[in-house]
Amino acid sequence: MKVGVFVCHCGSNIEATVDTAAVAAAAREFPGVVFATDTMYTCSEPGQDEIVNAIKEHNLGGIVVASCTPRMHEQTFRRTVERAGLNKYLFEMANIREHVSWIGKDREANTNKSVDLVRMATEKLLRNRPLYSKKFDINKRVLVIGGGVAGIQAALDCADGGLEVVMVEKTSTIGGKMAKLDKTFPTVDCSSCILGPRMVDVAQHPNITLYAYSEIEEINGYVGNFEIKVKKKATYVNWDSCTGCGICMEKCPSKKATDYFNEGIGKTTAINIPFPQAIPKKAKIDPDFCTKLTKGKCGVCAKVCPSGCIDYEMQDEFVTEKVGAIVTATGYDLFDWSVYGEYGAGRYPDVITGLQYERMLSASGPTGGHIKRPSDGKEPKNIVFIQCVGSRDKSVGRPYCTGFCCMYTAKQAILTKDHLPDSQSYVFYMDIRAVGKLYDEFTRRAMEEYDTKYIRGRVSMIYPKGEKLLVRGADTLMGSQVEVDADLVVLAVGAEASAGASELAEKLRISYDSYGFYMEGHPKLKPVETNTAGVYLAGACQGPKDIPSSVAQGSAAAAKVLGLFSKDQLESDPQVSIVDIKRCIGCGKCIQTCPFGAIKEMEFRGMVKADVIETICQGCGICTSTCPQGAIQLQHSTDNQILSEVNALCQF
Amino acid sequence: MGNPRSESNKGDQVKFQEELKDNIRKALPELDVVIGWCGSFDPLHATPHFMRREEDIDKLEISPLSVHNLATYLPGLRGKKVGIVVKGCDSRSVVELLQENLINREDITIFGFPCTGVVDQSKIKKALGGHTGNIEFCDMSESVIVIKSEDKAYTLPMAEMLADKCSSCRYPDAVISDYFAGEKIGNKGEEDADYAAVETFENLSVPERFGYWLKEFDRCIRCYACRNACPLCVCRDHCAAESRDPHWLSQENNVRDKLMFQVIHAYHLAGRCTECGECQRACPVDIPVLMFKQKMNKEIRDTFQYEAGVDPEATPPLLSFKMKEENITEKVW
Amino acid sequence: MDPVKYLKSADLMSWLEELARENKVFAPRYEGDAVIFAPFDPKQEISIKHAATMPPKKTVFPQSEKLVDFTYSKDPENLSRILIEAKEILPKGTTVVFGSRPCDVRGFTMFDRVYLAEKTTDVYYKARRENTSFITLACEKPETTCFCHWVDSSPSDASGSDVLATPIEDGYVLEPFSEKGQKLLTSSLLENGERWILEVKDVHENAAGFLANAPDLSQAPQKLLDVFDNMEFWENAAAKCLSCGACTYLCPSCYCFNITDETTGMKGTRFRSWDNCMSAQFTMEASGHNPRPTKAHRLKNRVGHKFSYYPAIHDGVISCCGCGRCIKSCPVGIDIREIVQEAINHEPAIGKE
Amino acid sequence: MPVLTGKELRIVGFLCNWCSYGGADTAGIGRFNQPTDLRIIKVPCSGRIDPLFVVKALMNGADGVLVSGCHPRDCHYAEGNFYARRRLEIMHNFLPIIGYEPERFEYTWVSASEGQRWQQVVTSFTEQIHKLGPAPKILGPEASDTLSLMQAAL
Amino acid sequence: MKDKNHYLPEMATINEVIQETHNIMTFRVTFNDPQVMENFTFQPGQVGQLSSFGTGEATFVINSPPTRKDYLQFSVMRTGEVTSKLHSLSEGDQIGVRAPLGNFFPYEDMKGKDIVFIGGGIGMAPLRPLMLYMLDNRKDYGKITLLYGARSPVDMAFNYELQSWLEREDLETHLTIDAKYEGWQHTVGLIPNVLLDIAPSSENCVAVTCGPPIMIKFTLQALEKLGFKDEQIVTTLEKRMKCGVGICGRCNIGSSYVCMDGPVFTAAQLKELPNEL
Repeated sequence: MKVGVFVCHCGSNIEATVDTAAVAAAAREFPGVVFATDTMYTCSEPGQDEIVNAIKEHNLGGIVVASCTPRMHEQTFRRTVERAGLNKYLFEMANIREHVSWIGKDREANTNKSVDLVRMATEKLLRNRPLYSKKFDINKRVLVIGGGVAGIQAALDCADGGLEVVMVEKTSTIGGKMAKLDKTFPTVDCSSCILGPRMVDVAQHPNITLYAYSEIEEINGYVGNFEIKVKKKATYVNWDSCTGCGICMEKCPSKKATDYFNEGIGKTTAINIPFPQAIPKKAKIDPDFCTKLTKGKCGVCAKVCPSGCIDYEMQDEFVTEKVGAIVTATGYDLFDWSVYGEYGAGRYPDVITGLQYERMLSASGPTGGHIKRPSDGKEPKNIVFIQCVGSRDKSVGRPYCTGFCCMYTAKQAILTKDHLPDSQSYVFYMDIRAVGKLYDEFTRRAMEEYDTKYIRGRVSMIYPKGEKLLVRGADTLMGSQVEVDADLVVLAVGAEASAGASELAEKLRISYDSYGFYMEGHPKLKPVETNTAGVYLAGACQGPKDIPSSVAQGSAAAAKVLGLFSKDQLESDPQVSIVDIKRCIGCGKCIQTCPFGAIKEMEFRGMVKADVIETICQGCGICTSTCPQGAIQLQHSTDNQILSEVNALCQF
Repeated sequence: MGNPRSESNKGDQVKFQEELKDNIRKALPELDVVIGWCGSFDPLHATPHFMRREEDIDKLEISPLSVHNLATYLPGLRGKKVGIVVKGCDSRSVVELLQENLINREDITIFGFPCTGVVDQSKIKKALGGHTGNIEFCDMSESVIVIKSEDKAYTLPMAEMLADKCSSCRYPDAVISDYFAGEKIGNKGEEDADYAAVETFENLSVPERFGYWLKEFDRCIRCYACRNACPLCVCRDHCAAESRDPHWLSQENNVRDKLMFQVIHAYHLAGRCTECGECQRACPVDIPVLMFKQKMNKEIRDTFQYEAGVDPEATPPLLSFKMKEENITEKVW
Repeated sequence: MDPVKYLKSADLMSWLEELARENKVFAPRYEGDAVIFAPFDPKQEISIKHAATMPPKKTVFPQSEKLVDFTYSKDPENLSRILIEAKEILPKGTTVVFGSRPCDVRGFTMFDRVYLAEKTTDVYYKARRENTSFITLACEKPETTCFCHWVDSSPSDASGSDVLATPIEDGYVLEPFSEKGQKLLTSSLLENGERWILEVKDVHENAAGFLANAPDLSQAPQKLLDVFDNMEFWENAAAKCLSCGACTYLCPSCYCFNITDETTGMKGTRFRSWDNCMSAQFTMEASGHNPRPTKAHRLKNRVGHKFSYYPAIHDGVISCCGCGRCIKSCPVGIDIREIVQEAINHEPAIGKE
Repeated sequence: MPVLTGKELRIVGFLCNWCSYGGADTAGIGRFNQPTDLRIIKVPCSGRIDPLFVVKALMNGADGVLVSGCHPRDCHYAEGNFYARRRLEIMHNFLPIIGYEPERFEYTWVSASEGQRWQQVVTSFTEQIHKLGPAPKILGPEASDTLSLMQAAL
Repeated sequence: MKDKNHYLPEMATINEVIQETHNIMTFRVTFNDPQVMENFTFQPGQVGQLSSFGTGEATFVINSPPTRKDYLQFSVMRTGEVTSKLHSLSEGDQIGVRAPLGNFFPYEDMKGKDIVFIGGGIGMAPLRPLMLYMLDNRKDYGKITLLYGARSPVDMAFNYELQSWLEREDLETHLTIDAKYEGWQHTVGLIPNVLLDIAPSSENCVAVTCGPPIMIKFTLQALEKLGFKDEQIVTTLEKRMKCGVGICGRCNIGSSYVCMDGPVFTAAQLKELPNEL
């Protein structure tokens, strides 16, 4: 292979501390190099043209560019060499900017190091092979996991774009956290008024199939061709015939079931429809509380149901759906704040979460929109809001900022004043984070127009004092101790990854951070992609998010899916593993360790061999480092390529 | 199998051998071959014995000379119905091969017996003044080996002639078998393996350790007997040692490549090696190549509490992981 | 010929030291538990009581040797124009090997017929062979695995050697067998040894007397061809073979080699290294086809080569010197004597080809 | 090109493409000064790194080897660094038996955003290697020095 | 006199590279030393070892006719490390050549006889020098028939000269491919079957054949059916070779060394050898 080497000055970014001409001169001595030069800006149009011309003039078979990081311009230059008729994998980069010129000023050492890096890149390039993508058909259906606002947005955008959508929601209604909110900041819009119609759209959209009260059991396949096994959990109610009339709920004698929708404020019946606007509006039996299911006695609902849809024998059911892309919108859960002993660890009924307070504020909630102390039903006068409960707190393993608590607390303080004009709200906070359009103005209104007392400091203790709760904290601005006699304490509990997020991630083969939030493809440039092709993220599953951000991500994920499906066929990344059938002994170690299930056994002349499914292989190379005899090689990162790089550096 | 067993037990040896032969006789009609040991070119050596016909069984001899780990032959006989006579340590190799799906359990018939240890030929050679080329007579009891060589008689204590692996054996009985002849001695797998020798070596200075290997491997002839005798070197004809793609090693006679090969061997055996010691026994120039594998096993044990060759259903630690590794303390920068 | 010389045992080390002044001297010594031919070091004891673990094959046929050094260079005017300079690397200097055994050195006579053939002389081998002298020790007592007498040799065979040293009481009688050998026997440490000639004969005869009767191998070449297609025979013979290279690399007469290139940057070397016909790679073709796909095929070739193919083109000389190392050092105790005898005694089954 | 005599030692880095290579980029973008000894080989994932590459580098004359991947749970390929952690840990602890100081090889995790951490890692690893000095060379011009040093020790 | 170093290749320059098929390339090379070039002679069927220094050597038949004095031609099918490396070379590149090695086709003994060439795939390469030699000495030989087959038209080497062979009056050329292919105007069928269709007379005829082992096996059967005796069939073998001078020990079949006693054998000679192809 005749190799051309281009050493970039990057203006003075590199040239200032690397003698690029000397690097080019040294490169001329390397095996294979027939042309080497230094250029001002290799990535510029004239710079790229120079590469194209050199390829033609010197009949080059491969190119090394020594410049910035390949994370910046590898794609650019691959297109350049492709333009000159070379396969785009006959290209290597040496990073002499981020890894050399920018991290030290010793020109001699930098030049010397650059020469090494170019030698290494050249040795690797000499072992590069042209790689070709394979095309494969795609199934233009999309799975949306989670029916919160992000999932709804993604589903509707996709469906409107003409795609068939399968939505899987684990609870018996879609709507997610937003459906539980009374109002939204900073406009104080009615949450269910703006979300409700979108939920109805989901139910009515001809392109959307909704599986509520269902979970993902298994995911197989790869971008374009996933196969999903959905578990439809037993509802004990035949949803095909259930009309949602609610008679069963009225007659059900077991009225002590946990009301999950209302965050445990109040109780509900064992057979229930979570809330009047639920989508789908279907009843389901909570088997933990139904006496027919627990004790075999009762059966009232079956008797009263006009459509005869009660079925106590119902079992979980599995359905298989084939899709080409997946949007994950599994949202978040509230942090379990009972770890905080200083807040009573859950022992005081009048210390509640912000979300419970939302349900209390909501006209359709368990209190009919009246603010009442859970302990005695009395209207509170002094209400203390505590910020950063399970946020920005290393001691409970939650060092991150949930981001939206400051805003909902301000909103709740405002609503409190609306509901109870005589009340006084106190907010203990650390910092006010109100970055967003009209957000800061909103918190100001809470303070200034609604007379909410903001106290910068942490609460050190809450303890009961008669009927009230004594809230003791510090006011760090005043430098004094503060005590408030509170009737009700509302904790701004932070968000954490939803329960089961990591298990789902493993099924999706996507990665997640140490808190269980899903990892985006790139923190800046790929906010809704994951590292598994065809799997996208929307909403708070990627990290705590407020409604507009969740919606934006839902739309962004939808746009990604629509973009992906704009082609009839996809091209696979050819940097995948390949099995040398002659060397494979069929021990299966690669199959065992492949995180993607991309290697399968096959028969070859009566012997077992490994076989890579190119479209599933993600190119991590775990198989290559696992195979003792090197029979499976990750193309573009083969053992011989890495060994040649090692040898280029280490020659005694 | 350092268990000192009384002289009166010698009769047992004869008895279980007969029982073993009966077992093989019973099974042979259903099998293509049964592998055991028989006498070899002199009274001090045994050799693997492939029994295909009934009369072959008569030649079977189990003794402290039955050093070879016959599990090495199993992957090459895949597809055939094979019987194999195993010492406790050999049976662990069988377990490993089963674990890695390199043999089919239903094709293998395992004959176990209570093993009281095998000899280390190099110890005998030393005891005989460095020469075992003219052995005229050899008889073994539980406690002694009587050898006549060059018209001189030697009575050597068996305990001192046993292979190192035997003096600290924790698995004298096959861990897996279809037939077991004789009384089981009792496995002690729960006890820790003994790595005192490795630890002693590790206490040497860096140049001493490095220098030791440079010197030892200088005489390596790269015959790869260590590899080919290893029951778990299953790459066989496709070993990285001789391949050009991947090109890990040159064919030049240099210590670097010889040493590198031993590291490759040890690493590829990490979590798989049962320390049967065949690598070292097979070495025609007596290089102590087992130590690398022992060190690897020591690390595997300390880090993952894992021991190879006891559970056919287990996953070797380097082919699995835990999100949280209790025994890995990462460097703090 | 110059007269026979005598060397006192006590003077042996001094004599070797003398020889080491002009030559590179190899003598057997303990390395670990193995006895290896190593560069003579007066500070280290030599071990010559018994045959060494390894023959001194490497002194003439190194485990690996450079054949060609090559250098790539570029025309500075046109970097595409690459010049390659390939330089042969011929060995230099003279070597004396002390303490080899008759079988060890007779192995080189098997090499000679091949490597010194008129039209295809191997210059590397020739350079070493001509400049290496062997002072061979006659064996006093053959080992269980010895069978030199099967292959027309004896414990005192001097073929290939330059000096035959026979140990007698308190010393060695040194008989020159070549000009090179004569030159080695000029030291003042040596005295005339004519008077020991009868003792020497005794030692030789005594040693030979230890060996049992040798079987007749004259039928071996044909018999081995007869069983060529009898794969069952070879599969049984090779059943316990591990396909390692212990037998071939320890064999004084195994001479096969491999040629491989290694490069670093613009420089590289073409090496010749010992190769092992028992390994599958030996005949593996790039296409994946292998004419000797199993260890049975390969063992057949090894035995066949020594006892049939080689004799067929080299006047019936069996290419085995009977040192027995392949038996002694085989990790699984394969005995080539048994295989040859079984082939000779093999009666083709009726009805079979 | 040889290392700059007296100034640098030969340190090879194996970095995963997604996290640590990006972390090293971030350090560069932040102009975080680092010693110049290290040369980085980019691999897709720390799981791609056969620990034998580490030994190969040492045996070919490297004085130190540094491996860095994504933090556990952050692997781009979900599991690669979990495998890597086990394998590299074992090799790290194995090295002493050959006669290499285990400190010649370290592995760690650096995310794409942790430029400062990368600087810290490179700086302290380079110091660590300089403290150890050059590794013994088995081949090449310095091999005979090694041999005599080793022989003296025996 | 100093002995010749048989392992030291003669340096040569690649003059021309012809991409024959997707995996076959033909190299025309000239020795750098004009003296060597001028004195170089070889016989059809002899082989040479091509060296890519740093990668290694591989054996190929010299497939230019011995009558061409200005270059040597080798056709290389990409199968392994060395052939892949050779495929990356281009005009002006240097390679090492050790040639000629081995024996050659007994063309003298074939004089006055009819000749049938049967080549499959890359197996056409060894036949080419002999055929061209015979065409250059046309009057010495009887009827010459060529049957050349490949998997498909794109796998057919020497494409550029096939037309001229077809057009020659003194050569009967049959081309065949294994399976139907659009635009193919010649025979479709496996070589042994096509051979039976052509049915050349075995009378005073020699068949020269080379190709993959499976083709050879069935071609030999077909020739037998057509009445060819073993002595009338000549083939050329391929084995892994290293030294090329009968020393290194891997290319032997019994006591014959393919590098020295071959590569050309008659079917009769092959039957004498142990059965180990």
